[in-house]
Amino acid sequence: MCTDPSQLDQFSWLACYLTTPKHMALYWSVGTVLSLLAITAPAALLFGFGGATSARSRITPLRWFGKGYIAIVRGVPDIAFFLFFVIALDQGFEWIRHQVKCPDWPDPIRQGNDFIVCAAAKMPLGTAPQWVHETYGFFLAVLTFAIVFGAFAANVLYGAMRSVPHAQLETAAAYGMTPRQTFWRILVPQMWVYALPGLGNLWMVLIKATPLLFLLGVEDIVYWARELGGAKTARFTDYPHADWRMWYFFGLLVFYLLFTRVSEVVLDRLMKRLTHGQATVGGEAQRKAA
Amino acid sequence: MPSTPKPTESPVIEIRDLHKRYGDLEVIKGVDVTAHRGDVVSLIGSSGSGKSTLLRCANLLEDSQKGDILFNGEPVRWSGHPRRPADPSQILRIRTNLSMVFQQFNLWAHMTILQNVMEAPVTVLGRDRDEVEAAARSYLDKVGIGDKCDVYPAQLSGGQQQRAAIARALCMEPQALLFDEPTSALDPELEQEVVKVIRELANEGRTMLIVTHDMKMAADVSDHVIFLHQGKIEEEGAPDTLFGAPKSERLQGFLASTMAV
Amino acid sequence: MPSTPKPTESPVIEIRDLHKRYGDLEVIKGVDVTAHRGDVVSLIGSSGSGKSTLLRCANLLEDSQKGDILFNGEPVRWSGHPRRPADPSQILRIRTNLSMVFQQFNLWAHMTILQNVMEAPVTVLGRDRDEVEAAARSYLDKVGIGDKCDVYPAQLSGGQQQRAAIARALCMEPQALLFDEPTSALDPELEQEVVKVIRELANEGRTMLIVTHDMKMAADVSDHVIFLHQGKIEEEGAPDTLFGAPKSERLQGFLASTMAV
Amino acid sequence: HSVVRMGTEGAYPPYNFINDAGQVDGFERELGDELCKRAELTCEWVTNEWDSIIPNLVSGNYDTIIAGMSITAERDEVIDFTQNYTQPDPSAYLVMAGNEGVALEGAVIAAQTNTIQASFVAEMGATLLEFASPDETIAAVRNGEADAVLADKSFLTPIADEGGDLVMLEREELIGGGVGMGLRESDGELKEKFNAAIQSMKDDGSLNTLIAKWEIGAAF
Amino acid sequence: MSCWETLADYGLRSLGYGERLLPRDELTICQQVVLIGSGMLWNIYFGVLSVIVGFMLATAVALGKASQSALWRKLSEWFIFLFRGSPLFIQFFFAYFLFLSLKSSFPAASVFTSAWSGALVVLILNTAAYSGEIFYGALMSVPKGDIEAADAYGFKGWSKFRKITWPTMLRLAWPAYTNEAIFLFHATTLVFFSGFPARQQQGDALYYASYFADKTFNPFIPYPILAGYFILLTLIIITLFGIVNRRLNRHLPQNDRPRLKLKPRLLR
Ligand SMILES: Nc1ncnc2c1ncn2[C@@H]1O[C@H](COP(=O)(O)OP(=O)(O)OP(=O)(O)O)[C@@H](O)[C@H]1O
Ligand SMILES: Nc1ncnc2c1ncn2[C@@H]1O[C@H](COP(=O)(O)OP(=O)(O)OP(=O)(O)O)[C@@H](O)[C@H]1O
Ligand SMILES: [Mg+2]
Ligand SMILES: [Mg+2]
Repeated sequence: MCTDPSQLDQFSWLACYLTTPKHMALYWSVGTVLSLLAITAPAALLFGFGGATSARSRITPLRWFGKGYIAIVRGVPDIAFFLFFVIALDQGFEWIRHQVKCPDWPDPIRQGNDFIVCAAAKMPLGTAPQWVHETYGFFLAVLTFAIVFGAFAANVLYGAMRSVPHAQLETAAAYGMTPRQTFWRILVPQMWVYALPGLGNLWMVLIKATPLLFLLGVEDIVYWARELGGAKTARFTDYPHADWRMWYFFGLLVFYLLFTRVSEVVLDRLMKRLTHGQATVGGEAQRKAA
Repeated sequence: MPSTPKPTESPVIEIRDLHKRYGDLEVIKGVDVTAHRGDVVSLIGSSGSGKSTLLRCANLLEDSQKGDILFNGEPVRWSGHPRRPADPSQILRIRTNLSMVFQQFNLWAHMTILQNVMEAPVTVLGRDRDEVEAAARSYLDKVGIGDKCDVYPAQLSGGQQQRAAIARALCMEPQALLFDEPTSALDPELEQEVVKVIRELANEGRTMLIVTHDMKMAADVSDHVIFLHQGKIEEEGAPDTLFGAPKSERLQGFLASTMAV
Repeated sequence: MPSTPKPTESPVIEIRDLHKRYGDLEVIKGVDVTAHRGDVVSLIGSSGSGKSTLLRCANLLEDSQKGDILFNGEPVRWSGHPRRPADPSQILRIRTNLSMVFQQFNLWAHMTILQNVMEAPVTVLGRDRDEVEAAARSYLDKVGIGDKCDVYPAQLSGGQQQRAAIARALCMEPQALLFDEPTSALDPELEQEVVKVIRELANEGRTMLIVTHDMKMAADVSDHVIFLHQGKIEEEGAPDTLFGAPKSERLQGFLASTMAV
Repeated sequence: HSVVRMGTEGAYPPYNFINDAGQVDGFERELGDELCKRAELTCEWVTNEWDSIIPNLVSGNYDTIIAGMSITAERDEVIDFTQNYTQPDPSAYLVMAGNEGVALEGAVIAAQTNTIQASFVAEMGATLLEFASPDETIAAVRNGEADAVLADKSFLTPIADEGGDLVMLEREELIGGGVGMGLRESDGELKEKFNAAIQSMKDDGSLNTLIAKWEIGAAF
Repeated sequence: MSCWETLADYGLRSLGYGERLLPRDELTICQQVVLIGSGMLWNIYFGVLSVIVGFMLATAVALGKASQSALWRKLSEWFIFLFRGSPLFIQFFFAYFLFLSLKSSFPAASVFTSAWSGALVVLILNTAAYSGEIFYGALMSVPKGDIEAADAYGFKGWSKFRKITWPTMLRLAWPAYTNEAIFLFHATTLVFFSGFPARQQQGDALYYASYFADKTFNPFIPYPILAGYFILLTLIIITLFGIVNRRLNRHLPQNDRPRLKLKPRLLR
């Protein structure tokens, strides 16, 4: 029924338009973005936790590594990072595989501008179907996001660990807890109250960073919104229209706002649970409201 | 007095010529304390004389600059400059045998009262969770806050927090206990309860160092009383002689106000 | 006893049938307190009986559910459901005439001791900075920590913090003072100092509500003693009669332990 | 090469764009598929953002660029090109109807960031206004931020043809060379295969048919 | 051409001084370093101004969100929600359109269609929302004892905030706020990347970095140069904010604080 759009009335035109395969790709990319976030967030938290713990480690090289990671990665704007890091990361992986799989390869890897590894070392293999390439791209994107946001998370957690009142840790020491036990039983549980606002902010920033996904070769919602919203002449589409980016971006705005709202509600609940019964203004407000 | 020191046994806690300063402020200026098994030693002295600091040094929470600290005859090993305890496993061994009740209680804010009491025995001593819970509840009952097991420290009155802190220390069932003004927030009735508990503990053979402002309590429970003044021991002795016939002028003045009322 | 209430003057603090609950837990169950100009009223009672809560309600830091609170005869106006004080300017007027020493001191951690004491008179009362500084230093001297003016609260011993908190309250030179266990961290000598200060204040015509666990102090300074038990007034009266011939069984039991020692 | 991956941008009609079905479409899609058939290769299409299209080629993420890329000396230093498959496409100006008389040298001219047109405008001395996407350059003329936009003629033609408020100026600039396929310099074998295929299409006229069909410009 | 000459020619290129045209061919590393550095001036301009103005606005927003008045609370909540809830580039997109349409009705508003003012407004509002939320969170973690004592001594309104709440709030918020300031400086790279048009090839550091990446087809030189500049900038921010942090934490006992004397910390 959608074969000749010029014959359709307003509503069915819209219905047809919004269900073109190209729009389906837009809807599909929502899922891509959500799953990226779902995987990246815990991964970044893990990187952050590792970074923060090594930054306060007593082993000097580990501490330097942790602090260097936090300072350097945090120092670079994410766009700049994405513009060259993924290619470097990809080349790094292929280089390692090349060393392992083709140890007696005669040609140099760098030939002029070209970066050439043996066919067996390609990531993914040249014969792999398209979805493998896409999955690999997605994996690289997750890794890059996790490295970048892990540095910020590390900084937040590092600060939170230092916010826990000293008396609380001292008491644990007095009761014979090892530094390790003190860390896991007292410091880590108490630090969340101090860390959550910072982590919450970071999550909000992470959500807003997903439009950068396209720089990493993943076709995200913003890419499709730009693509679909741009002015279309009748020559290349059955559904010509003027510059509709306003509408598509408005849709994106709604999507991001809704998503933020949901995140806020969840974070709020978490914070409520964490401040419950604590001797702070927040805990007090909660008590007075009850 | 429950037990007499046996000279063959080395003292549980021994502090020799301890010195401690905060920056330029010398707070402890050469103090010796000896406490044998089952001994109750009270520290009295005016505010700011260094009593809390002494307890915190004994527990190795503060690094001291000079002097020795021995547990069961084993001296704490130091290293570095400024010196710090050298052997983490030694510190740990000492601390698990030594529980402290802090002047400001320092309950862990993110745990309920029951969790506060159970935490160390379970994680540090590795005791069975169910057994510890039963013990914890009985200690909380003993100090009269058995009904407050599941609330957070911030929801307790001052005296209730102090009692929770005492229960937490007791539940470790340690060889020695350090009490920093354990009855400051308690009414006379509860204070009597605490005194009773201290006597029981002494009978069980536990050693105690108690900082207190309550001369009656000091007279009542101690085997030995130490009067600290500006970081030095001004006078010490059995409670009877110390309170009955104080020699130093400072102590006479200090005690005068107690009697005055 | 320094001053006798003049019936023509309305009481400085009057609390009528006050009720307060935390969630389901009813903590104050109908309490009446009256204190005239120059009166010293002591609140005694076991830990958790609601003494601190009562002081905090008097100061409007906690919202109560029922009953009236009057200052100089002027009732606090309430509104809303659950009720809250209706008139911010009234709250302010009341609080600037009413200083409190908290059980946990609550010194402002980011200010030095001197700043802690000077802050409210300068910013709230708008008094001259230099005058206030002189006054603050003299109050700090009076409580014996004149040498600690420029350190932060975390660097003080417990007793020193408590004295700083007292100096902070005094420096407001208010009509009435609320003391929550003002001598809990103090040795007997300093306690005597505080008793002296309280007497002076009463002579100057200031009204005081004092929560204390120290029966001697209560007997010594008060015009009127109130024995709280589980959120109710179990018995009240002049200190001589209350301590000399307690009528209620609970009070007899409570006092027994004081005498026992 | 078992599979040849063809990298394109997918945002540059009529050369390449994403059609309603979400597939790569356009002149180069048809051309590419035909070339692969003639060279007996299996081909796969991938899209990549313009800014990193060359770095990703040399890094081996795909094997050719077929994305309306003009053959320039700068590019030729980094990658190799096949022979051109279009004639050089002139650039044209688009202005508001009624504003055809504008003096271009003193005007504000919009162009897409980092394109040959942008450099050209900077050099000719007009005030350059750079936007991230071609759509925005057109919008800038509509809302008066810029007097004219300079872009490839084949990109502007369909817009001017709509018969709306925008018209194309007579004046054209010959900036770019012809368009060719980009390949890694180390990939001489593949380059020869595509060169041969392009030559065969030029010879039998099928390339001209395609150029006419998509209104790319002059025929060979 | 020596590197000094390059500096003289292109050092202020981003502001419109020096050579009119950008270098075209035989691009040297020196040219890249100088021009990208020149672009940093814009990033610093945007960052510094929006940190300063945003800080004040954020304080107001945090207070608004904690306020008793439903009107202020709702206003602040919506403000925070709107700006924290949407990506910056969408904000730039809509702001640009808004300023364009304002221009047609009020010609005076036409300044806002240029990046130096229009993007600045967006950045200020954006950081005010993020920092406002951070400050609000810190406000809620202030120990209740401090506030109670202030209440009990009759502090109210501004003086209570200024003297008691604010210093502690700042202390608690500072680590997160430092992060936000860094984010903000990073966000300035979006101004020309996907927001406002660049005029006469006067852009920020990322603008020049991508110019070079496009000319040389080698992302591994200009972007790391850009990264180097930003790491430097970030270290400066961290140092400055660290000084403030030390001042905010000066009341903590020595052993709660980092031991600066024993191990000099170059990094954090
Ligand atoms: N924030 C709170 N939430 C819930 N319950 C509370 C809270 N504060 C106090 N309570 C409870 O209210 C009761 C009275 O507390 P209050 O602090 O008034 O006691 P108190 O008489 O001052 O005792 P103490 O002498 O130990 O200080 C106690 O049982 C306590 O557990
Ligand atoms: N962290 C610190 N930094 C600097 N000085 C300190 C610190 N802690 C304590 N002091 C000082 O050390 C001295 C002894 O303090 P300590 O806490 O040992 O006194 P105390 O005898 O326990 O007094 P109180 O009976 O008041 O608790 C005091 O003058 C105090 O000001
Ligand atoms: Mg002490
Ligand atoms: Mg109390």
